Amino acid sequence: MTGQARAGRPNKLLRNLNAKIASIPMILTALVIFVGGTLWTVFYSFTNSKLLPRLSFVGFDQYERLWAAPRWVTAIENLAVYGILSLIFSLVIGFMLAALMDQKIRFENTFRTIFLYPFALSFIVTGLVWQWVLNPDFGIQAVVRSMGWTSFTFNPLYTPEIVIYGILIAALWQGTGLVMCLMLAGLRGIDEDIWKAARVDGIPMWRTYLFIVIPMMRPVFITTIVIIASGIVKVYDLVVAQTSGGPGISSEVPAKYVYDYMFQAQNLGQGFAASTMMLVTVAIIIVPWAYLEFGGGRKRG
Amino acid sequence: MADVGTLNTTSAGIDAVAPKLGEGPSGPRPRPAVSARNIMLYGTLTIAALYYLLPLYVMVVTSLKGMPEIRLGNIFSPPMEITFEPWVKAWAQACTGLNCDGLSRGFWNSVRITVPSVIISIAIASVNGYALANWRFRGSELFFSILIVGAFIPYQVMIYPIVIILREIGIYGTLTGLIVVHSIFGMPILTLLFRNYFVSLPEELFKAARVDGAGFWQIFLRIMLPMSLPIFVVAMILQVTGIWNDFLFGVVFTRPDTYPMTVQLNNIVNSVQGVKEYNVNMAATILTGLVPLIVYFVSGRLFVRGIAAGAVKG
Amino acid sequence: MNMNASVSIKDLSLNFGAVSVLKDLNLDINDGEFLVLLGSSGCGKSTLLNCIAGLLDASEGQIFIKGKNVTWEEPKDRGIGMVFQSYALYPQMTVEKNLSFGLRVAKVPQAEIDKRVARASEILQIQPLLKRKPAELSGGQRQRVAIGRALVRDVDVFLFDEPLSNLDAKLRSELRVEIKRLHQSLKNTMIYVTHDQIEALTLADRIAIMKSGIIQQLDDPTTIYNRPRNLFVAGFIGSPSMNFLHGELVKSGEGIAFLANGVIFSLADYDAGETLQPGRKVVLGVRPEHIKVNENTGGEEHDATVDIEEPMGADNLLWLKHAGHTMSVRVNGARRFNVGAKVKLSFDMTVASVFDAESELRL
Amino acid sequence: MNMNASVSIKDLSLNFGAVSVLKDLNLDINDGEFLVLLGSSGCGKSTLLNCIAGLLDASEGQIFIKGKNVTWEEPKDRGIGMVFQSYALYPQMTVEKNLSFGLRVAKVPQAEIDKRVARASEILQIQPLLKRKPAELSGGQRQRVAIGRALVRDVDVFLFDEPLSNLDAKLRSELRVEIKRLHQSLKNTMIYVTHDQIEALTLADRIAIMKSGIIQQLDDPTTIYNRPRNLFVAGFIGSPSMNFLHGELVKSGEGIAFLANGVIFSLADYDAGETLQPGRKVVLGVRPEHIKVNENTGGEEHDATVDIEEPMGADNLLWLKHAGHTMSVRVNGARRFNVGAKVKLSFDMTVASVFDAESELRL
Amino acid sequence: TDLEVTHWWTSGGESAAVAELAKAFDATGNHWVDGAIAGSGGTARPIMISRITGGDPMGATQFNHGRQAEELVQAGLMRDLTDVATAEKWKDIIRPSSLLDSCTIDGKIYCAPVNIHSWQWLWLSNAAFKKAGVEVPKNWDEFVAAAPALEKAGIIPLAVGGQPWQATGAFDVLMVAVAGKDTFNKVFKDKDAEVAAGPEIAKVFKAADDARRMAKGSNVQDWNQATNLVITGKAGGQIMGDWAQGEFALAGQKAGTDYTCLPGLGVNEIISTGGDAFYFPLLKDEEKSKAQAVLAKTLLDPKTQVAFNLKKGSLPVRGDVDLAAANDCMKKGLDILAKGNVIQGTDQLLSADSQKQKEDLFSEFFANPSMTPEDAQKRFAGIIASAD
Ligand SMILES: Nc1ncnc2c1ncn2[C@@H]1O[C@H](COP(=O)(O)OP(=O)(O)OP(=O)(O)O)[C@@H](O)[C@H]1O
Ligand SMILES: Nc1ncnc2c1ncn2[C@@H]1O[C@H](COP(=O)(O)OP(=O)(O)OP(=O)(O)O)[C@@H](O)[C@H]1O
Ligand SMILES: [Mg+2]
Ligand SMILES: [Mg+2]
Repeated sequence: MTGQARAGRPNKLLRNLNAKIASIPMILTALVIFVGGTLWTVFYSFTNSKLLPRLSFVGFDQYERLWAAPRWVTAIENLAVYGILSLIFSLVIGFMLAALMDQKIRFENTFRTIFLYPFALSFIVTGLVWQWVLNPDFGIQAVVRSMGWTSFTFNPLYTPEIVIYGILIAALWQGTGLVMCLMLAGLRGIDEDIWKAARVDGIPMWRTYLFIVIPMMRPVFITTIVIIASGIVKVYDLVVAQTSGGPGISSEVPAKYVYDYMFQAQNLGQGFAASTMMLVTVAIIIVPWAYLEFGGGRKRG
Repeated sequence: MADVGTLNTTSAGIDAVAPKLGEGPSGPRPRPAVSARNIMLYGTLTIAALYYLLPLYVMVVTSLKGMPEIRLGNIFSPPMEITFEPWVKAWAQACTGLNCDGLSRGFWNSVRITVPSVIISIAIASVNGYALANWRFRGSELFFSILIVGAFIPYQVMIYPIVIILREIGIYGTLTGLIVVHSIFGMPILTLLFRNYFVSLPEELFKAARVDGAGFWQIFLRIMLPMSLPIFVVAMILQVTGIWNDFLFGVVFTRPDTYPMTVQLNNIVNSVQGVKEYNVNMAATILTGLVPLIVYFVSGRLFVRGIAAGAVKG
Repeated sequence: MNMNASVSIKDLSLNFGAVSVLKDLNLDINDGEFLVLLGSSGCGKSTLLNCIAGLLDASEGQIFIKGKNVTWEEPKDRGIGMVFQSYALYPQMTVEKNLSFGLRVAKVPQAEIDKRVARASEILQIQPLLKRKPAELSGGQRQRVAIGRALVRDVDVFLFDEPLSNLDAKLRSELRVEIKRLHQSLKNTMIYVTHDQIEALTLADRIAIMKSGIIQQLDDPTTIYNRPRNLFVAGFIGSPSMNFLHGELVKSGEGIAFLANGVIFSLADYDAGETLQPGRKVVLGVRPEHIKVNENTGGEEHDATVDIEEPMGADNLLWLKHAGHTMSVRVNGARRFNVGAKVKLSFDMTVASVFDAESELRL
Repeated sequence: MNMNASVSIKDLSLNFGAVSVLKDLNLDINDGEFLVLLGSSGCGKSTLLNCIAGLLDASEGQIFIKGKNVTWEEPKDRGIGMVFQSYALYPQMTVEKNLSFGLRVAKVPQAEIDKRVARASEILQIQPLLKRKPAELSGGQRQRVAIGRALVRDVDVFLFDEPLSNLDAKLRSELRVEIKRLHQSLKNTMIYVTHDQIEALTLADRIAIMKSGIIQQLDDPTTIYNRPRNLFVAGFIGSPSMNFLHGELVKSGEGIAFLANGVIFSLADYDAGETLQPGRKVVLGVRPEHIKVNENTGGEEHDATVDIEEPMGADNLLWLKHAGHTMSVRVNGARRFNVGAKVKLSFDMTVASVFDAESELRL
Repeated sequence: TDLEVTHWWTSGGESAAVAELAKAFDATGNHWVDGAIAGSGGTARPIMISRITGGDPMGATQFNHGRQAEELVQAGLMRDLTDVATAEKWKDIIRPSSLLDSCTIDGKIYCAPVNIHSWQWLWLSNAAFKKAGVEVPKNWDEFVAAAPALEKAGIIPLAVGGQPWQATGAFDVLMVAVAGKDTFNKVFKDKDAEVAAGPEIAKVFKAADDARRMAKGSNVQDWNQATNLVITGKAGGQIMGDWAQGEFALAGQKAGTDYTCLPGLGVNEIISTGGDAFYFPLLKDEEKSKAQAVLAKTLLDPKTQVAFNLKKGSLPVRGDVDLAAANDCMKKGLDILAKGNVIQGTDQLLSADSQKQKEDLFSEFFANPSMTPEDAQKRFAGIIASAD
């Protein structure tokens, strides 16, 4: 009897067939574009392909050249400085704005719209606007000087040592609104009773935020950090629009190096090697996180 | 019952002898309208708001000035004489090479690119998110993890392989190709949003629908979709702004007669004819950002709600 | 104002915008008393408790704690400790840190902190948990820690907001006993919000039953149970609810009687006095355990049919059809009946209640 | 396999990855039977129910409904209806649409749909709600609609997953009665998951008590309550729990007796036969209502002290100290004791249980 | 037939010049679809290349002739123009012949050169020097000497835009001027790293160091904005190719009176003969292929050459055209060309990859005063050593 009953067991592959069919675009994207494209890139980074991909292997030559190139090193340094600072500042500013917005204030909608609107603008637009505002001959420096402080100097975009901060200002302007939104959503999700308990315990507001609320918002922070970090690694348009990597090479970033060498220098091999290095960096940051969040047997919710 | 007197007097309307209030504070704590706290609070917010508004102000003001006035130098001073000529020029006259029809052409191209791309990428991602949340199959989480890691890959890395793939399929340079590209790169973050949102919906709803006999598509279309407005708004906003603002794909995967507005903007801003016409550039910049800005202003409130529903839970 | 009272509330009103949640409320709570605020969801219990704690500002009125007007004081200065339904533990701190955080912020000397934490964790038997984080605790353990957090504050008044609602039935009854024991040993004032009448009946020295922001009755549990002041209280307390029969008073033989659907119940044993006049429309309330089935207690007997039987282990709950009403009757768990069986009921009128149909007050 | 069974489960196992949730489970449910799956949180009740419904795929084993192997059928083809704890109503549809959704999906003719919806809404008395959306309904009304949705499917087997857990106590007992009535009138098979023992005892024809994916006892409520098969079942059922005394069997006078902490309980009235041998380590279980206080029932009397008193209206729960144990005893609500009072206990051994200390099985 | 032509000529003078090409092509009954991509070759080339490799080629596209399109030709993506060239006798008319050589791969001709651009010019603002109260310099050394006076008058001595190719170009110009033609060829043609590390080049770096000092304060990106600084007298001079002339012309300035041009920086009158050329991707469409041939022919038509180059400020690729309308500077250029004092442009000598590395080096050098000429030279020699 059991034998006859077991005969009814359908093919495993056909179960959830619709779901599988519907997921084909995702599977294809994941496998062909992301995995395939990545492997392809890594593979060709060991060749000396120029304008067109060519199968002439040169071992690690491209990598040696990459790490010997001052521009790449500068780009990596810039990315580190920009990345760390923009992570810190956007979290701090975003959180502080969210905390202020969470005080049952009037005009909340107005303030929120003001903080969020730059996010609607492209990096190209952001870069142009800030290039303009920071321009020493027209922008803030000129205006302050014309008001009498003639020795006032604020010229980040043409000062190699601080140009990256000029880019940071624009990036924060564009991105903190979203961070604030995420944080606000997180704050609104905190159990009201926690606040009450802290008040009964006589814990001052700032300590409640610092020691109780922020640790409780860990998931929100993780989501936010992931979103910011993925943007940081990709930063390109903003630099191109604001400084084109200048003055000199002082605001170069890795993504721009990749692009320039792949397309302008017509040295695909070098570009691929640089992208591979970026991928490796990303992987080191992301894979452990992705594993914790989505692998590791953690299920719904 | 000794304390019958202290019993709440209004309870049933008997003996309404209101006890006298004691000395001292009574009623709500006094809260002055102008307290130190409020000054700090609104002061900080206002200063922050000024920082965020400043560039917009500069853009608008500059775009309304004539070039002579701009040369005088103060970018913050309001225009002495308002002129809309820069706007007209940016929209209809600015030149790139031989084409002197300003942004107007790019605008319609952007519309033609954005509308189908947004619809298709959201359609694909929402189905993905739904399948991942409710119909997990062997390997689905793996594909999803790949997708998420893919969100971090710099676009430049992927351009070359994608050019090759699109060439092989034969849709390189077509609108279809661009839509495919936008759908691909929109997929990771949108899928994440939709997945998290659908996961946060009660699973029992899905089970009930299955018991009721609804299949994959019926559940999606008739049960899940009607409940997903907030997350669709978020996805829509993200995609509209993302695709509208895209420059790289627009320039790599289209041809000049279908260039989107951002490429046109870049062309106008970078095609310097003698001196930079900052007023025209600013007007062009505002015009380019107008569509996503309007989308934000109109649906900002839903955006925050949707973010709370889709992004923060993880 | 009762100068003896530990907590005293005077003419307290509270509105959220246009919605009035508490209305001219007066309440004196004695020193060392265990007062339970009981009422259904949304009646304003938590709101009242938050007012006492200082977490909400009163719209009108005053609050005194230990004779001191604290209406405008900060929560921490009121000498209260509070326990929440959701525990509200600080999730990233160990139990020990959770207990001591408020003290450290208040700059209490470390030795004193240690002493108090040790004492609280001993009382609540959570010493083995001190190094764990809340996520590693079960619900009951969490709630113990939450109580501990109030305990270390060494205060006169404890406020509990449905502390047991998130626990399952078994844990709930265990912790109920512990809280009772805690009160017996600490002897401080406790104000306890719940919508679970078993908790209210078992824990309270006095129960304040609330409805829409108004206290309906404030009495000790026995009085509340046996002599409910009005129909609402009578129906609210007791599970299953008191059986209500709508009818009128009539004269019968030696005295007054109750007539409903043509059936007469003698009220000779009911102790009420002059208020029972024939012709008055009234509601008769009899608790399920005050009806006997097939046992002659000497009074009248009424015919009924078993509709549903609900065996609950120790008890057996019968739903009977009697003269057009459905009645619930509680019998011993060992006695079983078949659905549809004909039975005889006899009512114990000495512990019944009669309410005026109009004013809904007990007569 | 019982060919008569309405639902029959054969050797069912289910793993989530490495975690085994159900282990070789066998269960036959008779036609028209009301079976309750009872167990604490996480024991696998919902998982089993979902397997029966086809919402989870079994790792091993088979499921038969009405004699047909449905192990690989889609939920809709199994002839089941299901009601969920969270109601799971489609929020954007009216009640009417909610009820008819499944029928519309199955392309049932409109006339038939109308008929079935009318019938279900009449049975559940939700006709006035048909045009409303779920958000406009109270919890009880929502759950009624959810039951209605199962009802219109016209199926043989109803599955309930803790349908009443989200309701407050009062509504819960009301709906419990309604479900019981529904079963009495429809007479179809019902499988009902709960962790509330009152629901289990009152509703079930048979109760299956589960622990970690294994059925511990499958019996009618009376047997489960009075003759629990093992210590777990004994402790799980009954509120407050059965009192357990750890000790050993000794010879005493005319027969066997139980000795714990130097106190002897005669087991002369206990009905067990040969299995009671002197020297065996056992656990004696006595339910709180089977201990009498200050009432001589003719047997031995034991001294005890009142530790805590919990008046619960109809009953009064006493926690007593007796020979080093704490015992709970249930007495009539009208009898009150002072804390610290000395009392005499007498145990009703005819309804007590003796368990082997090692195997934990009832002797 | 419609033919899409992509190019990066978007500045004022450039687009005026392109308009001439379009006009001439439209006159043949075809239609020039303009595909201008702003932002210099660096932005535009990748787009062109991805379109060609992506299988969506345009009808024709601008490249700097030289090695930029080499691989595309090798991959068979480009159309062979030999038939057109033979019919039109390009071999005979194009001068210097090195231009056509750059278009020739394996004996086949793949591009149509349209102009000669020379880099070796110093443009000076007469007004600026007047204001500073010094003579308009006649060569580089005088210019360097005049710098302090200019600075005192609040004028930037040398305008250099931020785009990397400007700094590189300026260095190459300095090299020809300071070290001479032979050294230039040894370094870039023969890739002789030893020479690159030698004393001759050290002198060039010395000069570049001067240039760097003089360039401080030019906060502009685009070359034409830098030119504009000269036009408006805010800067003293600019090292820039002859295309700068177009901007002066557009601003209505006259060579000699308003501005001064010094070919070869007034030191070594040599010009390089780089330039622009049009390449024609292989198309499937017969009609379009025909139109390509027509366009190729039109580009080299004498009338088109004159009209285009006058607007563009560059020199025509054929020696047989009449340039009576040419201005002072252009005539100077034509003279040098006639004398044969020419070198090949670096675009023709170096791969794009080496060019890019050079750009990285010099844009860093010009922006970063703390980088010593010695260090820079060391790196320069390294690039030459690995160049191909
Ligand atoms: N912040 C608020 N704004 C407006 N209305 C409120 C607010 N807080 C509570 N209310 C309303 O006040 C009433 C009383 O709420 P409260 O929380 O005191 O009820 P409760 O008796 O504690 O109920 P529960 O048993 O559900 O906790 C409710 O009707 C509620 O809707
Ligand atoms: N999708 C899943 N993946 C892994 N483990 C699961 C999953 N669903 C349930 N479990 C585990 O299976 C066990 C049984 O779960 P189930 O939901 O059946 O319990 P339950 O008896 O219904 O509990 P409750 O009374 O809380 O509803 C639990 O230990 C749970 O952690
Ligand atoms: Mg409450
Ligand atoms: Mg469950």
